[in-house]
Amino acid sequence: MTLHAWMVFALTLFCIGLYGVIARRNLIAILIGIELMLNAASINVLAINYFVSPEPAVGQIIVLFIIGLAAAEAAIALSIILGVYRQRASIDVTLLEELRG
Amino acid sequence: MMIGAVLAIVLTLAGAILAVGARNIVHAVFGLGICLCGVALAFLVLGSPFVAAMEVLIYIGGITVAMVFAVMLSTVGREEPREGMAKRVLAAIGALVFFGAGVAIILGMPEQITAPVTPEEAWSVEQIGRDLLNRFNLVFEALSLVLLLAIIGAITIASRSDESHDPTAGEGDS
Amino acid sequence: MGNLELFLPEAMVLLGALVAFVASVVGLSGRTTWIISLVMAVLATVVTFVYLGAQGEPFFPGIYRVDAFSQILKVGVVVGLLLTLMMVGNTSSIRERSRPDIPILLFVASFGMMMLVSATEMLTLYVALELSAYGLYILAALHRLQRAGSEAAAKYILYGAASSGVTLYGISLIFGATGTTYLGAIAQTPSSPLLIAGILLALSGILFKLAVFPFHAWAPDTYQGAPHEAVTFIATASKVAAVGVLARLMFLAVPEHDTLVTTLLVLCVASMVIGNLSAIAQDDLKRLLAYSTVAHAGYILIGLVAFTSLGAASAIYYVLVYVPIVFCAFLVVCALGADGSNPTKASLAGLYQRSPLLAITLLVGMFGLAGIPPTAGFTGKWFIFTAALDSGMFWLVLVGAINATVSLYYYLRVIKEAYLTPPGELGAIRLTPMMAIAAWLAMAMVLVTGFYPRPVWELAESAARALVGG
Amino acid sequence: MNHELLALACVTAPLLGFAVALIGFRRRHSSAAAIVIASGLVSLVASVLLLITARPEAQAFTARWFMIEDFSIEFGVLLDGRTLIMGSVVALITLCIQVYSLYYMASDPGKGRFFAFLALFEWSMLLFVYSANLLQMFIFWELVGLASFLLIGFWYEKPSAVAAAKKAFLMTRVGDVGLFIGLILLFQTSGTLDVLGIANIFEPHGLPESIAPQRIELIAMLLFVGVIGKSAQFPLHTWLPDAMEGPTPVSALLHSATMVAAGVFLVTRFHGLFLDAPTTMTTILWIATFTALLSSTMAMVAKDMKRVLAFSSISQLGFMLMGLGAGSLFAGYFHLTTHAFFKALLFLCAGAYIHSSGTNDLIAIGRAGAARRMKITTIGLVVGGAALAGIPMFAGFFSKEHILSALHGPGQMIFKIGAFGAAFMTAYYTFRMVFLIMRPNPNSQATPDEPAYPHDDAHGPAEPLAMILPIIVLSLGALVIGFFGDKIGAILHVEHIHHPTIGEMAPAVVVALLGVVLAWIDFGRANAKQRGFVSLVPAAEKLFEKRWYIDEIYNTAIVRPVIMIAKLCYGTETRGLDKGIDSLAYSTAKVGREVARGHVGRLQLYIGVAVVVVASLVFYVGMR
Repeated sequence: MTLHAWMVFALTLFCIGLYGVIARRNLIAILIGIELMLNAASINVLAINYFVSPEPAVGQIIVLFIIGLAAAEAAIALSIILGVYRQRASIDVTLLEELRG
Repeated sequence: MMIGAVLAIVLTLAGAILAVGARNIVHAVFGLGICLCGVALAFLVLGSPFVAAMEVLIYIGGITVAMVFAVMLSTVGREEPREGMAKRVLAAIGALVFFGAGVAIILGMPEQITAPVTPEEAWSVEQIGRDLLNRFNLVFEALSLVLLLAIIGAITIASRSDESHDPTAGEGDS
Repeated sequence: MGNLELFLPEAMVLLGALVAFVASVVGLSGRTTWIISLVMAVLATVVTFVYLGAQGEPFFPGIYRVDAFSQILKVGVVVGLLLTLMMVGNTSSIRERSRPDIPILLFVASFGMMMLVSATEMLTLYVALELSAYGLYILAALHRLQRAGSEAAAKYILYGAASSGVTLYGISLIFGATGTTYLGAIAQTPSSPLLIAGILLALSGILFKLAVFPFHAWAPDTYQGAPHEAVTFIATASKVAAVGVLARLMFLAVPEHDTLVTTLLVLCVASMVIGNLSAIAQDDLKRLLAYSTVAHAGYILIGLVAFTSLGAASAIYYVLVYVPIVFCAFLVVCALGADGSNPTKASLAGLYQRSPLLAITLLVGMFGLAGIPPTAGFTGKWFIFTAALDSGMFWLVLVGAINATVSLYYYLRVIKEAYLTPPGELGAIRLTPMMAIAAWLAMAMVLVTGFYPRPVWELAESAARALVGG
Repeated sequence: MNHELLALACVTAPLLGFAVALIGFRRRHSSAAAIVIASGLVSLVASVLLLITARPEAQAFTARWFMIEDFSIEFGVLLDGRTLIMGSVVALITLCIQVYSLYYMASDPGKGRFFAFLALFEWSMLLFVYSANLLQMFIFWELVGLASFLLIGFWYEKPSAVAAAKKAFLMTRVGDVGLFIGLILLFQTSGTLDVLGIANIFEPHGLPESIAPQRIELIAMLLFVGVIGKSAQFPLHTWLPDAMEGPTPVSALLHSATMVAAGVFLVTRFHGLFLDAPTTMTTILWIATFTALLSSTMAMVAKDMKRVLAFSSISQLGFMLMGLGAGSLFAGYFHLTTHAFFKALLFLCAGAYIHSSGTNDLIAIGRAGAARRMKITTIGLVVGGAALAGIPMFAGFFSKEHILSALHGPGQMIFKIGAFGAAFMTAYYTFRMVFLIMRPNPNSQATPDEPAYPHDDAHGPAEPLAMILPIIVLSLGALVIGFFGDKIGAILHVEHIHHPTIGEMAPAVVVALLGVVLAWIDFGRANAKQRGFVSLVPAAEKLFEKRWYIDEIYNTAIVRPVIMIAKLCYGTETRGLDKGIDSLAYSTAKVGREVARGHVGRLQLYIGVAVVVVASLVFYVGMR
């Protein structure tokens, strides 16, 4: 496995996540897509860390922080999504089109 | 090593495809779980068992579980209607253009060596701990603040407010 | 470990968050919490002003830089915080039960923003970016009218999280190209497509914060649906921080790469045109201001893409004076939308008779946004256009000037409603004393810097020197 | 005499008046008025003292405003011939108008606010005129626009006033974009913002080697775009007649010494620069001549008294620009000065009539017997009219003579002919107005558009002192200012003023008198039809009189086409041209609606578009 292969792998994961963010109707599914994007970046960082970084600890720390931030983000996003559900009895993104123009 | 890497890639991509493809949201969360296992495996292969463990603990043990709860509180078991064709095409175009651009750039990189050059101890958990408390102490504190903020925020937002039945609250209905 | 004293302004804001947290936890009433927070904010503002000339690195070398550039932007952030807090006293558009928590969120987000403008390392920068964003996401979700509020917050956080994912991916590419996370390394690394792509992707998260095309689309929806006070904060302090980090990144990373400069030029023009054109059709005042924000992001980019010390100074000056200007507009929004609803053009009718102070505030705000002398909005545009001409970008100035003329159309329509339409059934508006003080304070800032830009301009110039020099 | 202190007093008094009146005395109207008038008096005394004691060389009192890199930008007051004369004129006329407003606005609920705005207007104009710095100049140029916006829209309950205020502001702003870019380019070219410094670069004839002539042309053209907006020249002239919706004292101020004068003053200020831009000068001549002719034809058919005066302002501004465009600073400046007096006078007279008759309609005012009741006002009207028409020995005559004789260069014959045409029409419509008021004829064919509503005069005199005093002062001014040409020339440092000989004067006098005579025939003489040249083919009895026969020839051969053009222009004015400029705004708004509609509120579309744009950019970057 070369660094190129790892990075293409990460890119693939990122693009799958991107597809999910743009295509899915369910707000939680969109959030899942975002998590995939974050994980893709994590793989990228660790792969680069593994192959090129002079200080391997740094890449690992970055990934740890990404995980922590993702947890916080998911918590807030999920509570907001529940708020949407309470108002509309649905978490379909196509219903979120009242603010427009 | 090679087998581990291939297994990680297969697990991750399969899980990811399930996560974005499944019409049932519970399946999608399940797919995310598989994908994250693959990612953890990939971290192991890439030489950092500590990060892999954290990935399993926080991501699979925390985020995925939280998502399951959210699904259960909202649309559990409901099949969502298929997305519109136009939307899927737009999504596919977006993802593909991005993929193409990314591949072009990655392949343009100079060839790299295929094994780590740095000594083992630099990968150790002690080094991570030292750096966290020394070089990244500010970021470390900031992250704890982020988590505190997330807790406060989640509670504040999710707390049922008497006003949610405010007569004007449904203003958007029409 | 450097001199921790330099961290005092941020520490004061953090202390403010702590005090507000304690006050909220022990169950003090919203009003008491607010007054305590206000005192803390004033203290923090004073301390930030005192540390205006500070210089050094309080933490591990290379992580966090305190210099003229970061300190002046921190002043902008705390002034935005203070003004917003002054208005939060009658947080009418925020849910009753969440009101005691508002100061905490404002303080924590401000802390993130202050970190953001000082960060010189990518991980610090990213964490600060997220820290400042999360507070805003939560604030945006607390609208009393939860139907619109939840939609606005959901759009805001999902758009924001997606763009921060892209940013993170970009950071990982930069990490790959440079091998370290220090921003300073970017300038020393030879240019490669990987590096440029990484910078471009990393910029997207910041352009999102600043609402530059094509990352602007959240702004109108979020501005419309989020609580007035939250939007005020997003439109003031958060813009200062975004401009700060954008300037830092651009001056480190972009000048050598023609393609990036071209890209930013295109985005700058597109933001101005799309923002101004869309604003014309708006009836909702908050939505109108959102599109005007997009246009203003374009004006600020003019200064930055000049890539001179003068250009950076003009952008910094502009965003600093933009805080009180746009605050004037939002003060009127808050006062008019006291029941939580959004003011429209119709609800402005006869404002001159209903509340002369509000009408004058609106006039100052709109003239400031339109760039009409003698407000600071004019001096700001003047500096920006001078800087652009100085770099030989005559066409950009022309586009900017035409855009400013187009924008006049909708700003004046707002003024017209306020001054020239009879009030009809609408009753008089009473302002709380703190709101009135905030209005006078903001107007004084706009007019004084408009007539006498020298002190702020000199600060902006020294900030630009610090930025370009290092 | 300490010049610095005087200058300071002159430019700060109105600001203090404004602030005190607005903040402290919004509801105590009389105190507000008194404060404002006192401040106006201070300004007047200070500027006249400055004018009398002026040193021959220019003086500037400045303080550092701020710095851009190593470049200092100064804020201050520049005292030289051009600013001193204009400053005194502004102060004098504003004071007259403020006194006049004491009675005119006496019963208005917003009197305090009105006086505050008047003071703001005066302050902006004074600091604009005295500006030592380009940036300062632009700021106060805009403030003049802002103050006039506030004053034109003063009666905000009137929708037409609101629309007019907005139109005035928007149209002048269109010009200001050009001006702003021009000023920035000028700054870039000359390397200084200092007005005096720029004058020193351009004042000695001949361009410095280092500056490309095309650049000067560009700058001059852009500056002139601003002048077109401010001084209401074709094609941005349409706001001025509409601006009549404001209170009459405002119109008087707007049309004489402030607002529209600001544009012409800008050209005089940078006349040296304009002299180095021959193409622009020719353009100025064309536009000014065309505007003068166009608006004169319009004035010949208008029935609204203020509108007649508004059209005449446009044409007189055209005259001034013709003089300047022909290369004569003195001619343009002199006409600017004299015009300020007699136009303010005419508007104040019009205001008096309108106040007492309750209508703007010329015919109705005449039939209401205004001329008999208001003798002093009528004398003022005749003096002002004579000055406007260019009757010898009245102010306008002298300045117009200078403009006509300035048009002697090669290829300027056509402009001279145009100027004569405009002068003829000016005399005609001016005296049409005078005769319609002085010699009402209930049996004539003229029909008023609206009836008069005469005031119940039981509670006050027809001609109160507060209204008469300014009229008398300005009448005296209009009578004597024409004789001060040489003095003004000396203050302006114009080396040799070309004094027209009797032979040169004769044609202009003849043309002016011809216009008056024609007006007399049409409107003044007993039993005049008072329909002007518009009268249709007369019935048989008209043919009996030879006189009518001549009228007929006149009508068909000369005047009918002119009237037709006038009607046509008036028609285009209200329909075509106006619509053309409006439609520009509307189409912009329409595009805006479409762009806004693109924001459909669909989160994923937003993200998708952003991703596609970013991915394409990455692609572009990667492929390089």
